[in-house]
Amino acid sequence: MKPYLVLIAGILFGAIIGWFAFPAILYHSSDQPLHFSHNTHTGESGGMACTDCHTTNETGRFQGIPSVIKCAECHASPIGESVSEKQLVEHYITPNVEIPWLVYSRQPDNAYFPHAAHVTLGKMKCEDCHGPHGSSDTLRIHYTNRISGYSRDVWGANISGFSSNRWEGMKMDKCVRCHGDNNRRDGCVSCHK
Amino acid sequence: MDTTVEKKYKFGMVINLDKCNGCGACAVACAIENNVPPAVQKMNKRNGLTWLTISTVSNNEQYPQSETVFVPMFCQQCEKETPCMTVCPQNAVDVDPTTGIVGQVPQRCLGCRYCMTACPYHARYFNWWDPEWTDGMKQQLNPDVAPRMRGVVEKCNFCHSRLHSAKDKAATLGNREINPADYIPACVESCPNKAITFGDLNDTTAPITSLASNSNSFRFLSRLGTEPKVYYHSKKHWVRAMAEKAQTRSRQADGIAEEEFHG
Amino acid sequence: MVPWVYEFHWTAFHVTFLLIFFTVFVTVAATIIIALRRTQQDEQQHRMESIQWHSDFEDLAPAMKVCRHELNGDVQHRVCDNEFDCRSCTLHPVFSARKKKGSLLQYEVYGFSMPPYRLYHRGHTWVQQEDDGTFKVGIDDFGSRIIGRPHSIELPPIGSHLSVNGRGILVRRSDSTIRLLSPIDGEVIGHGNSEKGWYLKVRADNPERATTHLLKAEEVPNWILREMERLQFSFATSGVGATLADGGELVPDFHKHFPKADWDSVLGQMFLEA
Amino acid sequence: MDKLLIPRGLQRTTFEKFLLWIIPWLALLAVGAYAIYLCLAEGLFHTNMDNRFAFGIWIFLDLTVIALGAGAFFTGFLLYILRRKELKAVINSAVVIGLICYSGAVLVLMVDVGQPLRAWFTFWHPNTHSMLTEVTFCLTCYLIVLLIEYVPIVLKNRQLRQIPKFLVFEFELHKLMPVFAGIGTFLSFFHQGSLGGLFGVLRGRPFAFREELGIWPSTFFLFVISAAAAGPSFVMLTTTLVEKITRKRLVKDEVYRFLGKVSGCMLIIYVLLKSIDTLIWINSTSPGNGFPAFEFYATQSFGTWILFTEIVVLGLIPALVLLSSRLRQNKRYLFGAGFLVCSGIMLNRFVMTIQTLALPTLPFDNFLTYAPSWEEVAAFAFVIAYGVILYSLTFRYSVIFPQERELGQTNGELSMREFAQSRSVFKQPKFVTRLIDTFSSTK
Repeated sequence: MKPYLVLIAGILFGAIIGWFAFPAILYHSSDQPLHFSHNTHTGESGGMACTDCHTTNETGRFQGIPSVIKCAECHASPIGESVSEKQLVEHYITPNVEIPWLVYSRQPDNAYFPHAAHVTLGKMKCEDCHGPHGSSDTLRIHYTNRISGYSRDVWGANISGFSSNRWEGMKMDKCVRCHGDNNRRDGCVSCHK
Repeated sequence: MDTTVEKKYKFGMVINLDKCNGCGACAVACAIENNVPPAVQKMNKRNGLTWLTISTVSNNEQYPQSETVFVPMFCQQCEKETPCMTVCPQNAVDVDPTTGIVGQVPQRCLGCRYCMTACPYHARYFNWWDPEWTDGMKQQLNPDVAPRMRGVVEKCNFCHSRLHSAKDKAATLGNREINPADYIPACVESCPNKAITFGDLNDTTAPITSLASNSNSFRFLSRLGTEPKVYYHSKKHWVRAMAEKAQTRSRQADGIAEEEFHG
Repeated sequence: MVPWVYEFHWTAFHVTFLLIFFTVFVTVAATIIIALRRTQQDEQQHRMESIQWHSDFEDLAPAMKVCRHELNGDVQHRVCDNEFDCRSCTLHPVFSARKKKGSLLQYEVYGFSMPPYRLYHRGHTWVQQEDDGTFKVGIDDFGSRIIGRPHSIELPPIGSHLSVNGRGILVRRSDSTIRLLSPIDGEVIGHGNSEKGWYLKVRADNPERATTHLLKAEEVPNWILREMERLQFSFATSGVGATLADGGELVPDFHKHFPKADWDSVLGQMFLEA
Repeated sequence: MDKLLIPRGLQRTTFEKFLLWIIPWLALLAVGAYAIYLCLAEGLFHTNMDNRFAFGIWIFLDLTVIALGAGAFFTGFLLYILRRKELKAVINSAVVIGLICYSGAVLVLMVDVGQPLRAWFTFWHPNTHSMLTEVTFCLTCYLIVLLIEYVPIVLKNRQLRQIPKFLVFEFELHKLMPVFAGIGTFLSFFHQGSLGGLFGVLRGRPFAFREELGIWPSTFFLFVISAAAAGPSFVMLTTTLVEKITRKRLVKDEVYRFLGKVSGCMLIIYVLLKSIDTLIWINSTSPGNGFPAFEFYATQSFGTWILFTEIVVLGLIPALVLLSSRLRQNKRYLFGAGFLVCSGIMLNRFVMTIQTLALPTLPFDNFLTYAPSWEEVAAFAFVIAYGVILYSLTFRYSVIFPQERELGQTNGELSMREFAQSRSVFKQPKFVTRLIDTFSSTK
């Protein structure tokens, strides 16, 4: 009987290490430089759309996180009472310093993702890939993989690699599955650069 | 979801050897476009990194009959039985079904160099050294092309980043098909003599299609049956005969192209 | 594994490839598991001793595996293939049925005391049947002389079970440890010590057949002769150089007279241990 | 301490002498380890290979070593599947040599690919059309099988066998050895073959390209058969080399002769098929690709003599010698022919790798030469040193040759005479005196 107990205990121990200790060691966590609420901007009071700030330029290139100039359009001086807004104006807008945002969805160097093809031609919504990020009140903690330097969002929050929501994880498998489902035929260099 | 089947392109090139003067602008443009790292001190012609080499071939006649052509050589984008693709043990090489471009993913590459052995054009290159850029050069890296690491194979992919850009531009306008004017590889663009014609070989109206089927156009090692998509063009008979015929070769001390040839 | 490959489509070729790969993999894994499982079973069913003997016997040179019927002249030449266990040998009854020439019973064989009322085992132990039906087991004269004075002797405890060719007695010397093979199946019922050394009392499992496999007096002279040859060669291979003659008397303790010999090796070979 | 590890009844040299033998090899191992470090840490430019000569001597030596290591699978096949009991005398040796050759080849492979840490990609994203995938899968599996086959040899060590569990496991594993021999044969068939296919499929290299038979090019089958021919010869040569170095008889002569005969049989089949293949290639395959075959031999260093040497001098001649039972009796012929067989297979692998790469394909290209750097040579010396050390340790502390005890006891004719004499001596009652006398007089 005993060897089996040892075996079960060993498996349990390994599972605990793998499930909790391993991600804690693998990822480095850091807070965003500034508190930001998407909901304030996109909700009833703000009424903005994603594309009001996150735009593509005329050549189709996605511009990513807007620069402080974009923020300054409304927040040249504080319009509310919040501490973070005051910080934004004082530390970034007035001295015209870019905010060192940590990007959740930054892909590895060799991945090429055209937003225009997916949004304009493919008629996909931002939420399809980014989830309900646009209606969040706070910015999540940013996890960086200590080995690869990638954001944890690339692998997904679930350490086993399974995800219940479509926007969790941005691995190649996901791209390929969706392309396959939609009869897209691609070569490697269609999405790699 | 949109399930429109994409247009099938077949990108190719025709290089007019009679126009090429061997200036090397294409090779420089290629290196800059594709983030090919600069040579390190110990590099030589044989283990350096280039995606495009230019060989000198002469007819070995006495003056005034002596003639020389310059042959730019790079990945010939074999269409059939692509030698490098079938041999790669881990699918790091593929032929894009929508463009016919032979792609190489360095991040998947093991560095076994079997594809280099398989390539009859010697158009694949291995990173024998760690790539090193000076700080100034780092600023100039092309953000659309991922730099490669040491120990992997790389090669010409018809400036794929430019195809990405062209597709992006078309998509912004709501188009599925690219504007041919938006997709021109760096070597084609930089050639001062306009010796290289680039385009879609499936497009019967494109200038390349008629040029490729011209009787003065030929492909190297066409008898191997790999259907390369890079054509060469010359009005000179001896050049076309040189390409057709395997030659009796003699060993020479230097590895580059001076060749005994009687046209 | 292949479904990870993008643009992958199943073909007969893939199915074959994967089938072959996983068959190989599973076969290798299964074979190792079977080997481990059998090891466990052997351990539970106490087959360790017989396997050890099997392995030792396998490593013996053919010259060491002479059949007893070659010793008594029944056959010109035969190498034992049954691990010195005549009880299960198919040829032993055939040879035994042949008519024997009567041979002279000697108490002393080439200077060794080998009483004919005892039966001998190849590992230099003897068995003697007592009037009460039990058996006495001891080490023979040849064996005790090459062992010399042991450091200690470890007898199997009373009540323990011996099996033929299994480990019987453990003899320790300063330079070597030797296990003596048990000549008989049975339960140890007593230890004894006479002026000639120690012995065991054993109640045999099957008194009828308990001694079938042991050497009888008529086989002993030839056996001892071969053992002497073997001894000489084991000295030769153990690299002993020239040794002194001690005169014409029998030497009770060989060990003293060949101190330079590789006794560990000599004893291992003489007591059939690899 | 050392003494208690050496198998009983086997003569081994003193520990000091053994150290003296091992130390130079350890030194070589250290040099090789440094070279390997340079290649792995700084880059493969240390090897002198280049974009044209993308495969260097490492692939040539890998192919050679794996062909020579084929003794392990072929001896196993003959012993366990075809039940040729006489090969029991050399099976352990064949397994150890096979293990050394295969693990060495994999080691060199890991040094000479650009990104060894990505080797697992082949298992995760395999391209089932690539010969290298077949090689990788089979090589990995077979290396595991060889390690399993090596376990019983290690467990036979005198101290390890004292642990009853080990001994019983060894016994049970040994009983199942035919399974591993069968799997080993199966895997070897495929990877030896695909190593040949490696070059045979190169459409872009008309010198190496061969027509397909089924799904494999003809070189697939030629490599399998030639490896089966080289394996037994190499086992024969290494065993006699060990005999020479240790000054002992380890294996009976008839075993050598049997190995020679097996090698000869396989070689004659190989020579026949190779000749047919060469003729088809000269007359059809090569010209079909636009390359008249004899132009490949028009350069100075690789003339047609190389083809003649490969097929006749190092193929037909040793095959005929090994097939003649009269010539096999003569050890000089037997080992000489064995040496020629191994050299022939080496030359074949050389031609397939180095010559293929040296010959130009483009009409304006040149014949290429290449000299390996010291780092590349040292990396291979590492494998040789590792092999010698592993073999020496196994030989010293385990039983590689089961006949050694027996042959050690009847050491040559002289001993037989002594044996006869001693018989009569022992008939005297006061034998101990005589025993001692015999010792005094013969030594």
